[in-house]
Amino acid sequence: MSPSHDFGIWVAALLTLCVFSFLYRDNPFYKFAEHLFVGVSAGYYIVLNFWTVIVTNLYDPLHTMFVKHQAPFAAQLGDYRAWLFVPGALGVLLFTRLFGKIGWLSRWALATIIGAYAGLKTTGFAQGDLVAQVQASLQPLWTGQIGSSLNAILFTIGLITSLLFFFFSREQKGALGAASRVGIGFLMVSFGAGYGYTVMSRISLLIGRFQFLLHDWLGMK
Amino acid sequence: MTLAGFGGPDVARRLPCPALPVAALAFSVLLASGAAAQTLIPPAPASGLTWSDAPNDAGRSVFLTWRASPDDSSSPARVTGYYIERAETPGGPWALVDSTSRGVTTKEDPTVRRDTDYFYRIAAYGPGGRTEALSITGPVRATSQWMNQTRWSVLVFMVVFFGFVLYYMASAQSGRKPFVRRIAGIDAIEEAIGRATELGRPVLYVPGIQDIDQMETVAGLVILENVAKMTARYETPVRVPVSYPIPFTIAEEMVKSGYLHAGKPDQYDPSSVTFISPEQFAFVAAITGIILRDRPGAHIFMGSFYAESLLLAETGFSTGAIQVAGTAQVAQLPFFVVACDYTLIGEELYAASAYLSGEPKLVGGLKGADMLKVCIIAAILIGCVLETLNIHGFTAWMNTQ
Amino acid sequence: MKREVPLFITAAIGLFMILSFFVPHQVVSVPSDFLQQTAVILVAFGYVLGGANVLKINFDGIYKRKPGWAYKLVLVISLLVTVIVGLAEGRTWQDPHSMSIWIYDHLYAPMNATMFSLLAFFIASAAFRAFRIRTFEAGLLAAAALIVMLGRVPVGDLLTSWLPHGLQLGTIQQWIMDNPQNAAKRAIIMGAAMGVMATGLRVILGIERSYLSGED
Amino acid sequence: MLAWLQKVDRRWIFLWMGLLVLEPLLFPVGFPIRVTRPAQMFADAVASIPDGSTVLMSCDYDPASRPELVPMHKTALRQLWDKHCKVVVTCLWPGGSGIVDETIREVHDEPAYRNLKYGVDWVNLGYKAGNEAVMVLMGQGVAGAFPVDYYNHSTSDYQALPIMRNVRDYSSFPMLVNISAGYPGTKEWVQQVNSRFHLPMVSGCTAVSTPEYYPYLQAGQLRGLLGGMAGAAEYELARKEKLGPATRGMDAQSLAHLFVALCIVLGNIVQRRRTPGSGA
Repeated sequence: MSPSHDFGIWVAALLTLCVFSFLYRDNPFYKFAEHLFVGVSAGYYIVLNFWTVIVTNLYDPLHTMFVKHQAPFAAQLGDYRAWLFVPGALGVLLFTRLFGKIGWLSRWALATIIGAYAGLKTTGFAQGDLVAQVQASLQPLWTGQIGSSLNAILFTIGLITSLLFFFFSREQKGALGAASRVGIGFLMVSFGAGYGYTVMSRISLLIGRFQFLLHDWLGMK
Repeated sequence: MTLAGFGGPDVARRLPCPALPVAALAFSVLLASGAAAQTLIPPAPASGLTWSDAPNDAGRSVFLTWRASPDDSSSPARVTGYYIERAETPGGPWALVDSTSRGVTTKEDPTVRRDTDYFYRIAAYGPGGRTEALSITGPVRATSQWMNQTRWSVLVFMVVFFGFVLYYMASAQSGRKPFVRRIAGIDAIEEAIGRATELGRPVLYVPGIQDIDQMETVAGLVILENVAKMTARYETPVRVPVSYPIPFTIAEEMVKSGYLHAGKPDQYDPSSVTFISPEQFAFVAAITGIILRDRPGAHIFMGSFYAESLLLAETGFSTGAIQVAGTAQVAQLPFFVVACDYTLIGEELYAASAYLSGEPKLVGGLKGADMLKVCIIAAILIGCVLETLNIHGFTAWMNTQ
Repeated sequence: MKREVPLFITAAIGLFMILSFFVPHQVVSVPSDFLQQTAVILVAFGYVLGGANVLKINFDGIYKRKPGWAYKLVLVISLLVTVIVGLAEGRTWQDPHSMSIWIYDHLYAPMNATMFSLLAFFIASAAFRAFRIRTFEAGLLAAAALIVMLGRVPVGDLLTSWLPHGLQLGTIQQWIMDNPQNAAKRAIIMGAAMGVMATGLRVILGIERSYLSGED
Repeated sequence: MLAWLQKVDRRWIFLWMGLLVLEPLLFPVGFPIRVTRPAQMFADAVASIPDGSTVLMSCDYDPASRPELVPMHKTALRQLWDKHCKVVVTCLWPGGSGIVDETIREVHDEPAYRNLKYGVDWVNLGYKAGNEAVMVLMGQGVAGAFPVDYYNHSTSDYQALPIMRNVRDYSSFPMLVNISAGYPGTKEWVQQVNSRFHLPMVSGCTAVSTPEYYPYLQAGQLRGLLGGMAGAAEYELARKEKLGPATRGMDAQSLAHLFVALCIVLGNIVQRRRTPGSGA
C-alpha cells in the first residue's frame, strides 16, 4: 500500500469522502461539496460551450467571411456565412431573460429551439419508435419449432395486452378488462426486470468509487 | 478484349476511338517496367461500367457498378484493385475519384456536384500496370428527389395519428366530449386525502422535479388543481414543494383556483406552495424534512421523477402515510410500485390529467392515441397472420431501412 | 409581438423540420441543415445562460444574507474561478495538462461520480424498508426483480449450477428479458412515442404554450 | 432479532452494503462469467466491420457512469484498433469530453497501440451541444458539425488530420459504436441516425437503460447490446481480456446483488410480523 503523492488525487479523494458523509446525515462537509460541485459544473459548461460551439461554430465562420472578403450570402450546405448572424442574434436575445422588462424577447430564441426539436423528435419517434417497432412485431407465429413459436405467441400476446392496458376509451370490463389484467402482469414483469438492472447500475457506480479510493488514492493493487 | 454491351445505350457509351488510350497505356507500361514487363503482365480491363443516381437524396452521390476484370481472381494476382476516374468532358482531363481493392465491383461517389454531367472510367491495376476499360460511361448526373420513397409508411402513420388527434380535439372543443374512462388512481387520491383528514394531518403533493417543458410536470400541475379542490372540501392543509420557478408560479395558481372552485377561497394558505431548489439532492433533502417533521397523512407524487424517486418513496413509506404516485419515467416506476399504495403507470398519468381537466387538447391527444393503438393492434394481428402464411408484402411496406 | 411571433416561429420551423424528413431536395435540406446548426448554437448559448442564471440567483442570496449564504459564496467563487481559468487558457484549454482539465479531473469528475454512487446505499435500504409484496402484481414484479438481479451476475448461475442449463437463473433471466419484458417495454415505447408526437403536434400548432409562460 | 430488524437504523444497512462491496475488491473470488447473447452479438457485429475501415464512435457519458462504461469503451476501442480500423470519436454529453479523451489516451498508452497516430488512426472531435440536432447535422457533413477537433485542429485540414479525408457523412462509416449513459444516447441515435440514415449501430449502455433498448435489439435497430458492468465483463471475456476492470468488479457486484435480494426477502418477512396500526 502506497498512498498517492498526487495533490489532485488527494483533493478528489477528500471530496469523495465529503459526499459519502451524507450517508451519516446531512452535514456541512456534504453541503460544501455539493455547492462546490454545482459551481464548478456550471462554470465548466460555460467554458465548454463557449469554446467548442460559440467560438468554433459561430464566431470562426463569421470571422473567416470578413477576413477573406467573401460574398456575404452563400447558403450552400455547410457554408452559411452572414446567415450565421441570425443564430448569433437569437443567442444574444436569449440573455434578455436576465433583465425583467425585455425578457419576452428571449422567447424568439426559445421558440426556435422548441420548434426545431418538436419537428426532429416527432419524426424521429414516428420512424424509430413507432413504425420500426410495429414492423419488428410482425413475426410468424409458427416458426416450425415449438419453443420459438410459443415465445413468438407469448410476445405478441404480451405486446397487445400491454397496449390494451393503456386504452382509455372504454371501461375496463369484460374481455377488455381481462386483457388489461394480463397486460398489467407483463408490465409488472418488465418493471421487475427494470428494478434488477437499476440495482446493478447503482452498485456498479459504488464499485467504481471504491476502486478509485483503493487503487488511485491508497495505492492498493 | 471485347467490350460487353452492359446496360442501355444511355448508360455505357463506346468511345469513338478506343485504340488511342490503349496505345498510350502500352507505351507507359513499357517505359515504367522495362524488362520486367515480360513477367508482369497488366491485367485485362474491367468492363460494363454502369451508374445510378443515389435515391432519396439531394443529388449528393452516384452509385457505380462494373464487371470485374477477367483476371480479378487469377493467381498469381494480376489485379490489385480498381481506380475510379472522373472527368467533366468525355475527353478528360481525368481525375482519380477513388479506388477499391480487387473483388469489389461497386462504389459510391459522394463527391459529385448535383445536376452536373460527369464521365467515368474504370481502370484495373496490378503489379504489371494498369489497364483502362475500353469505354467510358456518361453523362452521369446526380439529381435531387422530392420525396424519400422509403418513408411512405411513416407518413401514413403520422397523417393517420394527427388526423385522429385533431378530429377529437375539435370534437371535444365543440362540446361533444369523447368518453374517457375514470382512472382508478383518482379514487386512490381521494381516499388518501380522506385518510389524512381522519388523522388530522396535512397532505403532501410533489409535482415532480422537472421544469415545465416536461409534459409530466404539466400533467402533475393539472392534477394538483383537483387535489387542492379536494383538500379544500375536506378542510385539510396541503403542502406543495416545487423545484423550478415557473412550475412554482403555476402551482400557486392551481392551488388558489382549486380552493376557489371548491367555494372556499378564504381557506387558501399562500404559504402552502414553496419554492425549494432545482438541485436534485437539495430538493429531496427538503422534502424528506417535510415528511419527517410535519408527518403528512398522505403523500402524492405526480410528475417527472429521476433517481430521487427511491428516496422519496422510502422515506414516505417509513412514516406509514398513504402514498399515491404517478410518473412516465419507466426506470423509476418499479420503486413507486413497491412502496406506494397506488401508482399511475406512464400514460395513466396523462389520462388522469385529461380526465380531470376535460381540456380538449389533452383529451384529443389521448383519444387520438387510443385510436392509433386500435390500428396498431389490428396491424400486428394482420401482419402476424400474413407472416405465418409466408406473405411478406405488408412487412416490407413498413420497412423504412 | 410577445406571443404571436414566437408561436409563428415555432410553427414554421417545426413544420419545416417535419417536411425535411420526407423531402430530400436541396430546397428543403439546405435550410433545414442551417436550422439544425442554429439549434446547436442556441443550445450552447442556453448553457451559458443557465450558468449566468445560477450566478444571478446566488448573488442575490449572498447579498441578502439568506440562510446558507456562505455555501452560496463557495458556489459563486468556484463558478467564477472555473470560468476565468477556462477563458484565460484560450483555445487550448482542453490540453491534458491545462488547469481546466485539472479542475475537471479532480473536482468535477469525482463529485459527479460519487453523488450517484450514493444511490447504491439507498437502494439497499429501500429494498429492505419499502419493497412490499402486497398484491399479486407486486409479487410478479418481485419475482422478476429477484431472478433478473441474481441471474444477471455470476452468482446466479453459481447458486443454480445443480440445475439443468435451461433452468439456471442466467438462462431464465435472459428469457425474461427477451420475451415478457421485451413485449411490455415495446408497448411502453410505442405509447411514449404517441405521447411525444401528440405533444409535438400541439406545440407546432400553438395549442400547447406552456413553454411561453412566465411574466409577460 | 426480529424486533431489532423491524426498527433498524438504515445506516446499518449502508454499512453492510459498503463492506460487502469493499471485501471482494480487496480479496477477489473470481466467480465464473458466462457470455450472454446480446454481448456476443456486440462482439460479433464489431468483428464483422471490414478491417481498416473508418468507424464512428459516439461516447455519450460523463464521469458519473465511468465504472459501467469506461471498461466497455476501452474494450471496444481495442477490438477496433486490432482490426486496424480508424476511429472518429464524438461526445454529446457536456461533462463527457474530458473523460472520453482520457479513456482513449489510456488505451493508446498500452504497448500494443502505442505506435498508433493521432489524426491518422483516430480523431477525437470532442463535445458538441444540441443533442438530436447534432446527429442530424452530421448526416449532412461531419466537418460542418465539428469544425475543429478536441485539440483545436481544423477538421478540414487534412495535413493535421489525414483521417478526415475519408469522413464526409454517415455514408463514410460502416457502423456506429455508441457508448451511452442516457439522454442523449442510444435511443436518439436509433431514432435520428439508424432510422434516418440507415447506419448500422451497436450500443454499450448503462444497466438502467438496458431494458428499454431490448426492443431495439429485437427489431434489428441495434446489432448488439452491452448492459452495464455485467455486459462489459462479458465483452471482456468474449475478447479474452484477462482481469479487465469490469470482470474484477463482478465479484462485488454479485455479493451486493445477493445482499439487495436478501433485503427484499427479509424486509417482507419482518414487516409481515408488524402489528397493524403501528404506523405501517
